[in-house]
Amino acid sequence: MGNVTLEHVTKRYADVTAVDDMNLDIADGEFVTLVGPSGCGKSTTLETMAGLTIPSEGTITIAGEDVTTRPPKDRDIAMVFQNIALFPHMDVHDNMSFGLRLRDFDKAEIDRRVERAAEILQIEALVDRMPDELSGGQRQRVAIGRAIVREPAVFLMDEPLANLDAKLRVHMRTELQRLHKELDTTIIYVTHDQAEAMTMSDRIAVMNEGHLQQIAPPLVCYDQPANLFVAGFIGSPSMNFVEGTVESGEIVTPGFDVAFDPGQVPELAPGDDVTVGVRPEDVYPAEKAGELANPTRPIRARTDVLEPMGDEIFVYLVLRGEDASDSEAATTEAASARGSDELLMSVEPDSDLAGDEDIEVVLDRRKIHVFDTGTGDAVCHDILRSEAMGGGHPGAREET
Amino acid sequence: MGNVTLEHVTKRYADVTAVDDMNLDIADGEFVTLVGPSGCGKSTTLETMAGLTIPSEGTITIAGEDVTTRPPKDRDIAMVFQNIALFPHMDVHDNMSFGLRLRDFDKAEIDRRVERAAEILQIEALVDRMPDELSGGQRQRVAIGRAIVREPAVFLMDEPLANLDAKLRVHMRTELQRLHKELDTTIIYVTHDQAEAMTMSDRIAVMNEGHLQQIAPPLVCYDQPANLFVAGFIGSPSMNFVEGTVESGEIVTPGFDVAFDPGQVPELAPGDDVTVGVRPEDVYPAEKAGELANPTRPIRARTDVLEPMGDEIFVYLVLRGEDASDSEAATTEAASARGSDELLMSVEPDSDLAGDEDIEVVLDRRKIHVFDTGTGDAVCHDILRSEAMGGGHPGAREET
Amino acid sequence: MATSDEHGRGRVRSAAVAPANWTEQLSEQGFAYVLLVPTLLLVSTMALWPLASTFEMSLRADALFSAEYVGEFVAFENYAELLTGERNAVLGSPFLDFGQPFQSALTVTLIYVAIAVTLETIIGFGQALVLDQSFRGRRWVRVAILIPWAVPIAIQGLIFWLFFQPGIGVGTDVMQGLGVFSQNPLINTTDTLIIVIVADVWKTSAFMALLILAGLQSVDRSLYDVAKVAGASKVQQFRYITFPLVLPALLVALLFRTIQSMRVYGIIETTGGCSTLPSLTCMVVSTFRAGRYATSAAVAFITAGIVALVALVYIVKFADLEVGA
Amino acid sequence: MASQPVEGGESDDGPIAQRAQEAIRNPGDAYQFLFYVVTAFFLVTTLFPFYWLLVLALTPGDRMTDVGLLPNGFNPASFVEMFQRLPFHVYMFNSIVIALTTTVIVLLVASFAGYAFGRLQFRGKTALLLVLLAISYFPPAAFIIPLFQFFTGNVEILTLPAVGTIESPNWFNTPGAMVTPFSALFLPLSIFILTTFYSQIPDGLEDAARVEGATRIGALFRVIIPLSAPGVATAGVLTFIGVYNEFFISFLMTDGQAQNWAPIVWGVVNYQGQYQAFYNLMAAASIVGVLPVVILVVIAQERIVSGLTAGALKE
Amino acid sequence: QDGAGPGAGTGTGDGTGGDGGGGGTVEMAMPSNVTDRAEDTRQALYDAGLSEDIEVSFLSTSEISGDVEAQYRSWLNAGRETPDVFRMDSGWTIPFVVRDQLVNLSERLSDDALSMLDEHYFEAPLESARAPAQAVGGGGGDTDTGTGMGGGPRGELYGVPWQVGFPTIQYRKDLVTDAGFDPEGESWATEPMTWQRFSEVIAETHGNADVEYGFNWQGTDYVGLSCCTFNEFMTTWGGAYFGGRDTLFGPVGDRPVTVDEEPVYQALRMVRTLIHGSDDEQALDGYQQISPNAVLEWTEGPSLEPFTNGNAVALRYWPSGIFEAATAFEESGDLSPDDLGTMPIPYAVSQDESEYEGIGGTASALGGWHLTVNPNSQNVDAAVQVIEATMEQSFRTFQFSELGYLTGDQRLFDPENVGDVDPWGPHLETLQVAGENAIPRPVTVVWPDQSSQIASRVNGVIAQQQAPEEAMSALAGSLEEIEQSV
Ligand SMILES: Nc1ncnc2c1ncn2[C@@H]1O[C@H](COP(=O)(O)OP(=O)(O)OP(=O)(O)O)[C@@H](O)[C@H]1O
Ligand SMILES: Nc1ncnc2c1ncn2[C@@H]1O[C@H](COP(=O)(O)OP(=O)(O)OP(=O)(O)O)[C@@H](O)[C@H]1O
Ligand SMILES: [Mg+2]
Ligand SMILES: [Mg+2]
Repeated sequence: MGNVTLEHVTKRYADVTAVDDMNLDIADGEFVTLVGPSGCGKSTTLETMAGLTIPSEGTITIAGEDVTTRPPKDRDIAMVFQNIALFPHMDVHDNMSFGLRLRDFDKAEIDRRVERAAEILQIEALVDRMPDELSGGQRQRVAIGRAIVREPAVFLMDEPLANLDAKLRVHMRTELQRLHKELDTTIIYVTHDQAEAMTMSDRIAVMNEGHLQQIAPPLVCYDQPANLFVAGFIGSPSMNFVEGTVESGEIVTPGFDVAFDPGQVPELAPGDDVTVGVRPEDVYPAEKAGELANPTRPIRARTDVLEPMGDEIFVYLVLRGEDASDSEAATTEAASARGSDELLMSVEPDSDLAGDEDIEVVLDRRKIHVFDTGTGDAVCHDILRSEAMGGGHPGAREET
Repeated sequence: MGNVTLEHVTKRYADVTAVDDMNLDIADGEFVTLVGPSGCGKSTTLETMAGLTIPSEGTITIAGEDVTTRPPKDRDIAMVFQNIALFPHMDVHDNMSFGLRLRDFDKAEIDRRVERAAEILQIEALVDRMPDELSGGQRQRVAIGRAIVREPAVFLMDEPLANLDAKLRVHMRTELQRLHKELDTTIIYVTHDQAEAMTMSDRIAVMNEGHLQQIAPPLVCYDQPANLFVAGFIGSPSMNFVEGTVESGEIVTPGFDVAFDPGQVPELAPGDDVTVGVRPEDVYPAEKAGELANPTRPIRARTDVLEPMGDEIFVYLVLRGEDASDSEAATTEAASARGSDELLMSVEPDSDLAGDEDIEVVLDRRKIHVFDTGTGDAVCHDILRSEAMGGGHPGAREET
Repeated sequence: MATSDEHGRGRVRSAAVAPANWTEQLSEQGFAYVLLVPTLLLVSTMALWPLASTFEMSLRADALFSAEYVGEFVAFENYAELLTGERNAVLGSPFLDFGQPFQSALTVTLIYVAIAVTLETIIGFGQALVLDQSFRGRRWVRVAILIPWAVPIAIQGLIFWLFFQPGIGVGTDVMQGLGVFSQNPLINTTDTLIIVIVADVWKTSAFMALLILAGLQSVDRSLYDVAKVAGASKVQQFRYITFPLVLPALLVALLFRTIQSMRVYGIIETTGGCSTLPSLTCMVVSTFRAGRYATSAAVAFITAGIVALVALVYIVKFADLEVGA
Repeated sequence: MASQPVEGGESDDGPIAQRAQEAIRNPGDAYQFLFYVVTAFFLVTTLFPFYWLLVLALTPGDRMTDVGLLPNGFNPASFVEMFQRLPFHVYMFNSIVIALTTTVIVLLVASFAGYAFGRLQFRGKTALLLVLLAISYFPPAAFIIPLFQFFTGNVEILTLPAVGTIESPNWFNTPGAMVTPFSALFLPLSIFILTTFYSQIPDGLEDAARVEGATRIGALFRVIIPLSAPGVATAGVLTFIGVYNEFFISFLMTDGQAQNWAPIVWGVVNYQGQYQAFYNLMAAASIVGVLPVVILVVIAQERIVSGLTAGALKE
Repeated sequence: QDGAGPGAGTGTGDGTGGDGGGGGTVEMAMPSNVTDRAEDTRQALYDAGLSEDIEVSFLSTSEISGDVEAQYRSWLNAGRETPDVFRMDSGWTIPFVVRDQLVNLSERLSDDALSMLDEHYFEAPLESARAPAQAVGGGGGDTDTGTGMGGGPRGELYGVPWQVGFPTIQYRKDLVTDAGFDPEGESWATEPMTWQRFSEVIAETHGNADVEYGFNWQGTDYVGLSCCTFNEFMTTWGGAYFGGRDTLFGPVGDRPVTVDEEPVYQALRMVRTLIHGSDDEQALDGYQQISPNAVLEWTEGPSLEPFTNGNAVALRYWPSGIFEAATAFEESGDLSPDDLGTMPIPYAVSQDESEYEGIGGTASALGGWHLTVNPNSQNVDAAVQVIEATMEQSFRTFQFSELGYLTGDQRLFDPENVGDVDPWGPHLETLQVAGENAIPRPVTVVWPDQSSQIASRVNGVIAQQQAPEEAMSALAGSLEEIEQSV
């Protein structure tokens, strides 16, 4: 019914290729989220699906039928636009019921659906207002309402919650998920909010510069990013990357070395230029090393800025390297050469770390990702292949 | 210079009061973030400061001068609009340089500033494009650029990063902070992103339905919310609330009781109706009780849904009460009576919890907030007054 | 009853919707052509065909003695004689004579167009700016300012003719009191030119105002907020926002106003008369009235050619806009 | 005014305005004052000729000498007499019917064309626009002989071997003979106006309508036309007024009798005698004749309202 | 004038009635003052003997001569069958004749009717309804011999005068008398005076009276100046546009252009003197300044207004002015219709002194309308019968007394025949003189072109913008060019 397939879809504008040879196969009833940096072609991809843009190349299939050049109205889709696009000459009720009225729904049914949507969106009191009398978030909710009253086979939503506050966003998230289940529709969703992408999607499609980078369930993208781009993009704050080279049994980086068992991780051939990635939450103060099953050797670092977030604190670390001779220089240069001798660590809010303090940190070896520096493709997602992944961890902690 | 004061500012529209008796005193060079639910009057507040809306009542002072009715151009402010509003007939360069051209800056200086801003915003390649050839995020960046080239005394920014992806947002966050320091300007910032509010602001102003609820540094808002609204609004996922009554030495709720020392917490008078608030990260599985200095008694609960977020897992708990006789009934009724016998807990991602499992949890007594159910005002933010707050915690943990 | 009614409505609706659905299948280009069918149909039968037929007439001789409109085929003789001045006697006044700019139709027309259109644009813009504001009673002020456009030319002429007609109106006395007019303004070329321009400005500023006002009202108001915050004064807001954004509407207004005034006739005929103030269209009409249909047709085509040249200025500007956008 | 953002609070930067600002405590007042002066100026200049027309109408027909700012005598009876002399209301009715019909046709046809020219890309666009524009280069006299021949049934449209010759219709003295050519001749202006306005409606709104299930034509009628209301109303008013007052072609296409669809200008002209005109009646008739347009403008100007796209888009 | 008995009329009437040429509807194009009284007019026609089988309907036309011409022209070109009977201005009937677009009435009218016209009608109106001798001159060179180009044989009649108009001078008898003149005694009403004397009379009266204007006439740049006002000035000075009466209607291109001759200059100089007085460098001695500057911009309406309001001494105007003035005087209270005097247009050069045949002496420009028949009509016979009915004495009387027209029938200018019809009675004699001395405009197919040239040049001269010789020689050139343009 609502399955959507893109084959070799390409969209070129005068001076950019917004979408480049995109292949996607979205099952009926699936919830797929498109993520990617600003300008990577997410909206354009949705537009081709909606029929608002005819792709320069490629075909689009919805429900098994080739709809590449079919007008939007024959595609049974509803869309929430990134730019909201309310009809300024209609009040909220008319905006929401527009699609239904076009389809000659009877008035009672229209009212029922609009009321229901307004309730979900908490805009019951606003149905008689004109768009220019609404706040930004209220407008966005109306835009969502306009789509959801339609109950189509496919929803296309382009950052539908961008202007909502956290609480409302959480509420909307559950409502959308409920709707998704209830109507059993396909939802293709664009967001820049990691939490949304992670919690709502069956699969996340990561795009960059018009290319699809990876499409996989959220945790796969998080834990086994296909390449440097995905690794860096998914997760906030983003993964730490340190460039290095593989030597026998060791990955050598300017700030630290990580030993590995070449037998277990045959992908790492000595001499390869690799990039080591580790997420901030997988960096621990050395005193916690005991809690980890497989910590690395302690790495000497100096805390720079501390960013308390309420439920966690981000600590910016400057690696002092093995010889740690010129710690001042390192600090001042930190900003410029960031990413190679800087590490971000996230710690619990009750940590007693302070700025400008020399400490030692360890990494969780099971959470170290290695990428080919040249191609950016992932080489491996841990350097401890022998142990089973996942379920073992809590047990491992318990041991300490 | 850039200090902004609002005194009794009220703005009424035909059928709503968007801003109600707002009093704000923002120091020169301060970074204040306005947060609040959609439609609470944030944008309206900024508009009154900008001079785009004349308040129905009250006065606005900038740099010591009453500017209530002064036109925007005489206020030395720059604003990023929530609705972006690029000039459709100007390319990116002209959009960004608009304010400078108005002030007859010389071309070289204009180009310098625009180039610099474009670089910060990562839109160097787009300066010759027209707005309708940009993606949503690119437009938003141009809108930011238009403001930052100006270097005014006061920046007003209305959700400037709403349409940017996480990475870019983090980048922009640092850039804005740098700018703030460099130019030493006052920034008044609206966002719905908790992380932004927490990390960037000197103070956060929480609004609701046009009323200012609390204005305080981020951690104060987080740790000592002035009232139920602030407590529930700040923090994501939001604080758990359980209604109860004070009995002597004990707060009794349907799901659990919390004992306290009436001598230490004189605010809690027996017979008061109170609401107990506790953040998800202050709920721990009973086995971690040992790590806490002052855990409550174990509370019996059943896990419901688990929401893995990558760096943490949200666990929805249904409280089984002290007598736990009808656990099934509790589960089925959970959805309907949520908030009173449900608790959200956040645990580490490597936790081995599963859904539908009976467990016991404890709360950190030092993080239990008590509010007056009637007025919603905070009564106290821990029930363990004897110990010093803040600095003591890590030590406390160390003890265990 | 209700159902059958609904049925009927549904049928009507689907009858209307069916072609709309069909056009959805077309490519953008195809759709554009379909949309243009009614226009082309109307325009080709009611405008292009008549013009072609008139052009054919212009290639023939005048036939003053016959019941036919025109006589034998003479190719471009009419054009040649008109442009060389051989027909000036028939035209009533020379076509182009730089020696007497106020006697020759082309120069008179150009002078008139330049002055009138400039004034109308400025005043029309001013009026539009006033009407763009919201104030109490705006509705009636709008009506008041726009209503001169609703006056038929015959009446417009009558008003000004009577006003300056000695013995009836007091206009001449007033103007002479101000030392502006000669004793007999309605037979004096410059005076008549002024009267005609004033009359025209009075009436057609409203046309400009109406179009410009529509342009002004279509400007997205939030852009003004942005401009204000960016520090734009009223003048700067006008220069950077209002003006560029109403420019397309202004150009349409200017283009059509210029074309219309290049064809000025009625107001001249009803005030000073064509022999006092000859215009291009005066010659078309007077030869037409005299039954010289071929000559008239040729003058009409020459007039159109001249108008086309003038309009070219705007078309080039339009092209600029298109490229810019 | 209260909800109007600071409008009143602003003034130009010129030295005069500055001084005015200081002189008058509330700077808004100076601006307001200037505004009212300008408005009053426009009102006086545009209304004066009408006032004079009214003076003429009120002056008794035989006292038409040296008419100044006050009528020579007071004779409102001319507003009655004008109807006694001629069935002026019938002329008005004719004009209104013809003008309304033409306006509807023009707006409809021009809307389609305006959509095509303003929002679609196709080959030959510029050439077609130029051809349309070129029509207005010609004085009406260039059209009337062929058109008259056409509508008096003197043109053979085509000859079919089986059917015989199809001749053009004889529509002399019927509205069709006016409405049809007017529609064509007033079309270019409306097409240009609507093209301009339609092209300015953001694509996003049309996209939204189409995603909601509207056809392109549906989007045109439900979104683009309503949002272009100022332009459409303007095109409509201009067409209506143009046709309402048209004389060149209607002079030819009717014999001038009210019952034969002669329009209002015919009526006004018919107050003229061989040597002398009933100026007071012509003036009265002009005032009465302008009333329908006043009503139209009052109605249409409601459509010419600002902020039509406000709140629509975030971009 | 003795033959004007009812008998003659009845005879003709019987003749037409007796033809019994079948019924049908005849549509007549008429101005509103007739169509407003359609029922009466119809009845008058039946009373005049029109067969009741013939239904008469009216098409209301404009009163503006040029508009009517344009309409007839397009209708006839398009071959419209209606209206059946046109009312055509004597100023542009001939071009329709020349283009062969009218029914030849010489072939259709009964002999009685034709001879009645010859006998009792003014000559000038009839002239302007006849096919001209030759439309185009043969010697023009580049065109074929003109006779072939349409138009019937010389002298054939294509229209029957329906209404005539001859301007006269209307003046304030009371003021003139007050100034010491004796209009009655000097028979001003029938004996034309010279322009010089006229200017003296008016000047003196004006000086003596409290009125704003002296002599009002119509001198703006419009067809009325060339066809009529100036035509009168010129003719009364013995000048002509194209060399006398017999070349008035052609042949175009083969007749002299005579505007650059002394009588024309003199007429112009006189006019300038009348307006600008002796200060004018072209001023003629002995002539007084009697006309306001305003005449340079006046058409009929504005020139009439001051006179009817009692604010002018004299007015050159069409007969309708008599009616207007008398009525206004009656209503004004201060004045009475008896204060209105009329006289023929003054002259400067008598007929004998003039170089050209039939030129000189008093002259009144011919105005008026003819009835003609549409050749495409389905009812030509009936149409002719209607026209014959209009020629009946009873109908003419109806026209005169009920509709207020003067008709071409001279018998109706005899007070004895018509009785003392208010307000015409006292002025009929003058009108008769004017009618006998009527001068038609030189109507040919090129007259519209020539007319506007003449008007514009003459207006230029009298507005002191050009000298007479200079302007007239330029005019002569243009006129000749136009003559040659066919
Ligand atoms: N022009 C207006 N007319 C009527 N009500 C208005 C108008 N503008 C805003 N409002 C109302 O005022 C309230 C405050 O609006 P405001 O735009 O300040 O909200 P906000 O805090 O910015 O919300 P958001 O986060 O959704 O942008 C809202 O309820 C809104 O509906
Ligand atoms: N009409 C256009 N002409 C030229 N380039 C365009 C046009 N529309 C979009 N682009 C470009 O295509 C690329 C993809 O745009 P798109 O809107 O799909 O990005 P996006 O992924 O939605 O970004 P965002 O998250 O910022 O909304 C961008 O680089 C944009 O600048
Ligand atoms: Mg996008
Ligand atoms: Mg807002």
